[in-house]
Amino acid sequence: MASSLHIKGIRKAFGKGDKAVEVLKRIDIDVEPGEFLILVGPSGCGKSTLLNIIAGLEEPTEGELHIAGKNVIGMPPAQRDIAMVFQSYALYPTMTVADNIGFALEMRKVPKADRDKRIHEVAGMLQIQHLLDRRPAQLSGGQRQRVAMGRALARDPQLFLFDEPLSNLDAKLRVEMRAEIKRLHHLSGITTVYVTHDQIEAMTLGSRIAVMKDGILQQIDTPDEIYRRPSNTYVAGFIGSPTMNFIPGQVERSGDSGKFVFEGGSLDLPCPDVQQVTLGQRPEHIHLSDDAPWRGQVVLVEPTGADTYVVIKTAVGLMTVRAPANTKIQVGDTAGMTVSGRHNNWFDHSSGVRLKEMDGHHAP
Amino acid sequence: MASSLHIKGIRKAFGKGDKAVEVLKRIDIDVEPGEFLILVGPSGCGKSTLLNIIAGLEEPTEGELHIAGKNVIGMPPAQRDIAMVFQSYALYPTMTVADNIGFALEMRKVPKADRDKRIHEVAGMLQIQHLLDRRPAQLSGGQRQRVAMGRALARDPQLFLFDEPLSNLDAKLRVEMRAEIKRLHHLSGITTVYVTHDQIEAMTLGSRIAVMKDGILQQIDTPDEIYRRPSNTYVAGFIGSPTMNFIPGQVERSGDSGKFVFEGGSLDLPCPDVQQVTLGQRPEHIHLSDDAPWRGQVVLVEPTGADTYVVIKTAVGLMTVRAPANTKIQVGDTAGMTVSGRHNNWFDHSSGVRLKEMDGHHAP
Amino acid sequence: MTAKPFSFGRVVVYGVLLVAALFFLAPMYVMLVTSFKDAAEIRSGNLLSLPQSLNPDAWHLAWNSACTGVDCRGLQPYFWNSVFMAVPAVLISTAWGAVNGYVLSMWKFRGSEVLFGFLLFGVFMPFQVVLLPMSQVLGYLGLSSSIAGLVLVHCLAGMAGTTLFFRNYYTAVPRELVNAARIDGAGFWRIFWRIVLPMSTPIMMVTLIWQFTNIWNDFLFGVAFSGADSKPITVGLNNMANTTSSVKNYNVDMAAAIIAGLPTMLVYVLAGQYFLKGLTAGAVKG
Amino acid sequence: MKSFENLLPKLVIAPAFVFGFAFIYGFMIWNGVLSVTGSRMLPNYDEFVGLAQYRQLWDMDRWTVALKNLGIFSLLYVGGSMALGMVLAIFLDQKVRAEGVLRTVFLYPMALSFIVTGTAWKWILNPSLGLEKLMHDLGWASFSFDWLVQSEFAIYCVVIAGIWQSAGFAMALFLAGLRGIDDSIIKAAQIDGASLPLIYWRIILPILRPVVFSTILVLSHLSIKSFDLVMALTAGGPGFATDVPATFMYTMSFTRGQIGLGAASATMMLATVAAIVVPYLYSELRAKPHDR
Amino acid sequence: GKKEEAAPVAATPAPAAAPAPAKTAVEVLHYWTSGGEAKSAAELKGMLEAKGYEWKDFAVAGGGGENAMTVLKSRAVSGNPPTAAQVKGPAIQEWAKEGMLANIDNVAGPEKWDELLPKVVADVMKADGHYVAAPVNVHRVNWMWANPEVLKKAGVAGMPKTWDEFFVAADKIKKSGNIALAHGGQNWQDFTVFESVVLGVGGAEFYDKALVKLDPAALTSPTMTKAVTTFRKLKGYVDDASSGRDWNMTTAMVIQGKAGFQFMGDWAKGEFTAAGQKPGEGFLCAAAPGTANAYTFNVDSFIMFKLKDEAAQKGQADLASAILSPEFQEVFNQNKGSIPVRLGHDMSKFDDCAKLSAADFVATAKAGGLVPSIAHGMAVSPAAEGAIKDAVSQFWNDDKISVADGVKNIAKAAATK
Ligand SMILES: Nc1ncnc2c1ncn2[C@@H]1O[C@H](COP(=O)(O)OP(=O)(O)OP(=O)(O)O)[C@@H](O)[C@H]1O
Ligand SMILES: Nc1ncnc2c1ncn2[C@@H]1O[C@H](COP(=O)(O)OP(=O)(O)OP(=O)(O)O)[C@@H](O)[C@H]1O
Ligand SMILES: [Mg+2]
Ligand SMILES: [Mg+2]
Repeated sequence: MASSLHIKGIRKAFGKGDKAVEVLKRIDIDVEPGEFLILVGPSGCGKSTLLNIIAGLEEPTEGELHIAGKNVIGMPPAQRDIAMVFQSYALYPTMTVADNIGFALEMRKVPKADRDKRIHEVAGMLQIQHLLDRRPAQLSGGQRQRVAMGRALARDPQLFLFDEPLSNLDAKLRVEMRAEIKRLHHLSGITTVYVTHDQIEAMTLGSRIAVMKDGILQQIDTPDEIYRRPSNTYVAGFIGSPTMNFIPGQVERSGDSGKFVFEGGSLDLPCPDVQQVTLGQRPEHIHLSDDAPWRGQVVLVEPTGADTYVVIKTAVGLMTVRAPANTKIQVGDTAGMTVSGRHNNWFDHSSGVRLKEMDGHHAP
Repeated sequence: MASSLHIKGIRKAFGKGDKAVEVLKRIDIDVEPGEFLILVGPSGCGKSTLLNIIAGLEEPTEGELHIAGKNVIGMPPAQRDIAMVFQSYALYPTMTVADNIGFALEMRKVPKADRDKRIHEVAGMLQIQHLLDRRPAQLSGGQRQRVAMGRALARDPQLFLFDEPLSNLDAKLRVEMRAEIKRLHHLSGITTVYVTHDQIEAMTLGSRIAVMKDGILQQIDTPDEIYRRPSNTYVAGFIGSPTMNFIPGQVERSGDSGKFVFEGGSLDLPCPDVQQVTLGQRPEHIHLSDDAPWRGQVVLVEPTGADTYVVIKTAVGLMTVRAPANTKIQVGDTAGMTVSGRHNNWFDHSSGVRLKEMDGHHAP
Repeated sequence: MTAKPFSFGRVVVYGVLLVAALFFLAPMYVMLVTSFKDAAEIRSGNLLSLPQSLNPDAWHLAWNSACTGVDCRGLQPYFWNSVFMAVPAVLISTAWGAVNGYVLSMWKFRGSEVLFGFLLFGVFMPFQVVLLPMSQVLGYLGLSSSIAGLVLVHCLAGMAGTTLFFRNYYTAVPRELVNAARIDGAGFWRIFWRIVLPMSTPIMMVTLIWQFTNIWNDFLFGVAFSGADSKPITVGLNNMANTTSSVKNYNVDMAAAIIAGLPTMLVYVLAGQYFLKGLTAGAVKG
Repeated sequence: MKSFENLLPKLVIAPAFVFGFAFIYGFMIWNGVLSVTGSRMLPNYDEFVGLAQYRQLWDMDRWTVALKNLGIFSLLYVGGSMALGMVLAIFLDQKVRAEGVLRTVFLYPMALSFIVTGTAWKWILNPSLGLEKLMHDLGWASFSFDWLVQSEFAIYCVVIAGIWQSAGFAMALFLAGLRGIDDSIIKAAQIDGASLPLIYWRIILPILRPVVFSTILVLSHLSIKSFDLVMALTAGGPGFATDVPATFMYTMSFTRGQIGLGAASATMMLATVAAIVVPYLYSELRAKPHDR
Repeated sequence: GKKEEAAPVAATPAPAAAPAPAKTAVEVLHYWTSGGEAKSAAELKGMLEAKGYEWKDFAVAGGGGENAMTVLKSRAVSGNPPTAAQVKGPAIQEWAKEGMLANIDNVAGPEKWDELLPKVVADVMKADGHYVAAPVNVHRVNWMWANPEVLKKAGVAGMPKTWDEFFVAADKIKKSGNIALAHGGQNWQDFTVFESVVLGVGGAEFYDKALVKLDPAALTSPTMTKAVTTFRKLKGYVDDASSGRDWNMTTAMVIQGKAGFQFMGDWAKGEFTAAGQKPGEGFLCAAAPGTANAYTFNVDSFIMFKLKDEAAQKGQADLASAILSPEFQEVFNQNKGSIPVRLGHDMSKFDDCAKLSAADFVATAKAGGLVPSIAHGMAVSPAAEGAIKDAVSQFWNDDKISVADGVKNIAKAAATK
């Protein structure tokens, strides 16, 4: 019985009068029943605040909020039937791990036996069975975070809210947890809003991603769409790591095809009908090519194991290129770059807004 | 004037008698002056505890600790001249952000003017200038973490200790911070120990990586070495994301060359002289190939934007393969896999220890 | 905190603590040795000298048979009156203060801070002012000269103070904990009972000590609002200590004083053990 | 339903509100009314005398002395108890051995009623029986400590006994606060290079601010209402050299049959307190650095 | 087992006569808690219990009844006053003015109290011509006590008759190494001494003008200055540790031979007798210097509250009657050191001091030397009394106040309404 979540024109300001800080500026999001919405955005953009408002922990300054079709503004958190993982864990310091996990169930009058079973299930899933008798102060950071997760996962709520639940886990565990969350979501179909800073999590977990900046929703779309067709340079730069390369330049038209000219080089690409544009190219779509005419100097070579990122200084700025792990290039070398031409992101130069006309218009 | 750090036979147990938990079991690490050591390991393996011991916040149960050649056991933290970023931030709740950052300088009697200058520099670097007058309670998670960073970076200590300093930042900011840290380290050359869960950080920041598990040091080596020649299956699986694929099987020798045979397939590879082995292959070294004899069923397709990870079920377990972003494969398809043969990791089947003999012994 | 076992600092710490302990113990020592001396010894000896023998007569006398007025049952009956008065009054006023403090720190509403300010100012009202109107109120309620009346008065008089203690302690408890509990489905009372109260051990102990001491040692209300059958121990003690025949029985007075103080001291010893528990460390970041 | 949860906290605080106002403020008003009547032995509301009681009050030497004593006493007593209590709490927090025993030793004076500790202190401070005699007996003939019988100094004896009784309680309050502070903050300060005294001064004390606030309020109200202490130790004597407003008010209202005058003195007491405490309350309750 | 101990039940020896339907409780608030006084109270209790009442003892010690007065007011205001309470002097009239007291003429009339009691005493017991209180005893305040051993050692022969003689004797005692004057530094003790000094220096008539009528002229007269000077001079003979000392501890100094003289009311005699001493042998008693022909009296009494319950009213009557009964007066006053209020009471069983007191009482009543004690609440309203007491005590304790200022302060205090 998945519930929908409708956020309508939510505004939130902290403080009063002159000192007021507007943290959310008219957020509208509709989350379908059973959806897994990822919420991303730079630090301090208002993600946690939005979750708090959904949970009923903060009152919005303005706006409406419907859960399962019911207006919940003013309804106390306990009645909203929401499970939440706090960014700051917020573990009960006086309770053991088991009690922390079981508390919400107890509040819902789940019989002791069922509760214990559930606690053990969840603890097993999170690999913290051996810690059940400890208190939060005796746990490591990652262990605390898993307890915080366990507290939410033990329940069967209308809505899950996760605020960076895996940030303190190692990569391996994070992959496992991610898979676990995905599996659980498949099984239960509970509507979920999930804040993360992890690109992989964002791309793989969610059915849609909402990108926020400074309290304003920038884009909300499927991961694939967001990655491939970011609606502005902000989203384009925010999603994907290393970040997308931006090349400001001019379009020089000649009949049907055009040419993109920029300081230090030019590219033969299907171009939009706008003069001043910015071309966005992700690191994996730029290739090193010894004899390419567009050249620059290598300033940084970062092997990450699976790949090596090469940062090249050009007239239009630093370009990051993903190269194979065994690339032999070195700092100080001169490198040429080519662009495949099939993954062009065109943005209006001044507004940064995506030029939609070019979507689906790929070179052969 | 970078300082060396020598950790000799450090042991640490929490609690007493029967209830004692041994968290560190004889750790030996030598960090050269100016080195940037990355400390990784699963959650709860003792990383924070080790940092605490280095900082003098916990007494080791046993062992020696030398900073710049001086035995510091028993020396109070204030005298060790260490800057540290705490995993839990540990901000002073009653002080403003500026005071939090400036406190250590004040303690060191830095004149007010210099202090203010430094605070603004650091705040600028961390993009928190506009928050200098707030108190920690009025900050978002990521902002708090940056203040915690600022507190350390404002100083010029003998030793930097970072405990997951970037875990709550978004990818973009994290990349920027990473670059900043790298730059600072280049400039100052201050010896640094850095705990992280982020693979990219681990691979790109450090001069060496120390991998811990259950309070035992597993391997300490350069990033490249750790990635390419993990000394046992644990390290192999821990470093790299998605994790390395392990294929247990037998070596069938025929003269100089051998053949690696396993359930459901076999590979022609330069094989070690051991019968029962495990072959480790990273996702990027297995390739999808429609007509390869080693086959399995696709159970998961995870597009991450730049790449797509395909998980294939085989007789020897799940294999994760990194495929291009535009791979058209779907869940349920049957897929064939080949191995390049140039990046084989051979491990003893029972002990999991790397078979060194094969290193440098690559197929042409 | 780490410190070398025999540093200069440690010596200073122990030195100061020891000197302070002597200062605090001196009057008790005097009282104790005096209570075991007999009259002649008190007169001849010096303040600090030890008694020649441990003479428990004064203690027996103080407990069972010392006279005040025509009543020669010692402190015993008063003692039990005090117990019946102090126990409920302490528990009620502490619980009341805890709940008030909880509301005023974690469920703030418009005007709650002002309300708190008003309550606090009430702490400063001299109790003497209360005596006559309170008698009248107790008379109306039919509680005059009864233990129940005394309990009521003490609860009212102590409420502002206990509220202050709890409220100020709770302001330091991270809000996130309450938020988490609200999400977990706990309501107002459950959060209090399960999350907040378990974290309150140190301040609970302080408040219990405070209230128990105040109520147990109160004389003014005890004398003004009690009847012949409900006089608390302080009144008994006062009658005894101010009751004098030619040779002032310092030894009996001192024994009586110690007896009167025993329950409070016992509470301190017991309460003190809980001081270390209930730490909030590691609860949240920031 | 939803309004109930919002209402509940208000309902819960309501009794405190109602009783607080009825009893505290009701009685205050009642007292104010009395102070403009000519009430003598028992309250008498018929005889309106205007401000005559106040005039008489300010005309009395004894009242001036009482006010002056209150000033000296509160300042030294509150300051002394806080300082000693804080030092003891901090020192006890250094993981000392026998902490439990020491804590009890520092606290127990609170346990004893002043009716008797007054007697003990009277004895110790009495020049011909106590400390002075002890020192003389021990051969220190020039030792002199006769404050208790000196009109000008007797009030300081009251201060000493007061601090003796209350410092332990201040210590307990501080200790409770100290024990509630997150360890890692202290660790961070150690790393930042702060010495232990500085850590307490700069980090811990500010965090303890609400506790300090409680302690100041509690101690100052004790000092203003210091009745038992003065009664037991000096009964206001020698003469009325150690009289304080509380004993003054009690004596006037209950012994001398001048309830009107007593009420006037109580009103003045409250007014004095209000003048000092209200601004403090206001600033403390307004600045909310601890809200999370 | 503890439960039974908890509710204090008055220890009642089974009364012989009373048939035992629920006994009426007689709750008596008093401040007789010291040894001799308590014994006296027990006497009254016994008599009432013999009549079938339950005696509820409400004793509140301390400060000459200050605490007891507080309790009494609180009880009265709550509408739950005790049956009777120990109140004396002009305060009786004040209570009567509040309309709280019961008329006990029904006892006084038949028992002929008007004839039994001296008029000065009877007047104090009446309000608007009706008896509202029952007197217990008469104390003489202007006594001087002495230890004969100390006097002998110092070479003092006999009790000084005038203040000059006193100072000569005091100097001798001082020289002999003893404390000349035992004094407790509490304000009422200061005041007690002062009262005797004024009586001794100025005589009864002056005393009446200055300290009873509070005549401003008398209060600022040279006689007053002389009295205050004498008073100041006395301080030189008191030890350092006097501050806050209880009166009986002070008496003990005389008993133990540490000090020579003490000025205190005749209740001090109880302490001497309790210590096993006899008048004339272990201790000496005499009127304070210069007051042989005067008598400052202090009468203890019980006021009766208006009660609704008839049985309780009956109890009040029986209590009043018991108080005045010769048997009680005899035993009580022997314990307490005072003399019976009943005129013509047979004094044969009393000691010499009491006999002297009784004789002087009758004589001074006739000659006009009988004056109420101001220090013990018999002369003026509590407000004025308190104010004068403050002034006197302040003067005594603060040597920096000049005699002239002392006189001025006292006169000013006497103006208190
Ligand atoms: N006070 C304590 N008592 C008992 N065990 C403790 C205590 N503190 C930490 N531990 C245990 O010690 C182990 C190591 O903790 P530590 O904080 O060093 O882990 P970590 O490597 O930093 O983990 P993470 O990555 O999750 O932060 C954990 O298993 C933890 O549960
Ligand atoms: N009590 C407060 N008063 C003023 N500003 C506040 C308060 N709480 C939060 N803010 C501000 O509101 C903004 C949004 O905070 P929020 O916690 O929602 O950010 P976030 O998106 O969760 O960031 P992060 O990823 O760093 O956790 C931040 O800039 C923060 O500084
Ligand atoms: Mg956040
Ligand atoms: Mg850690």
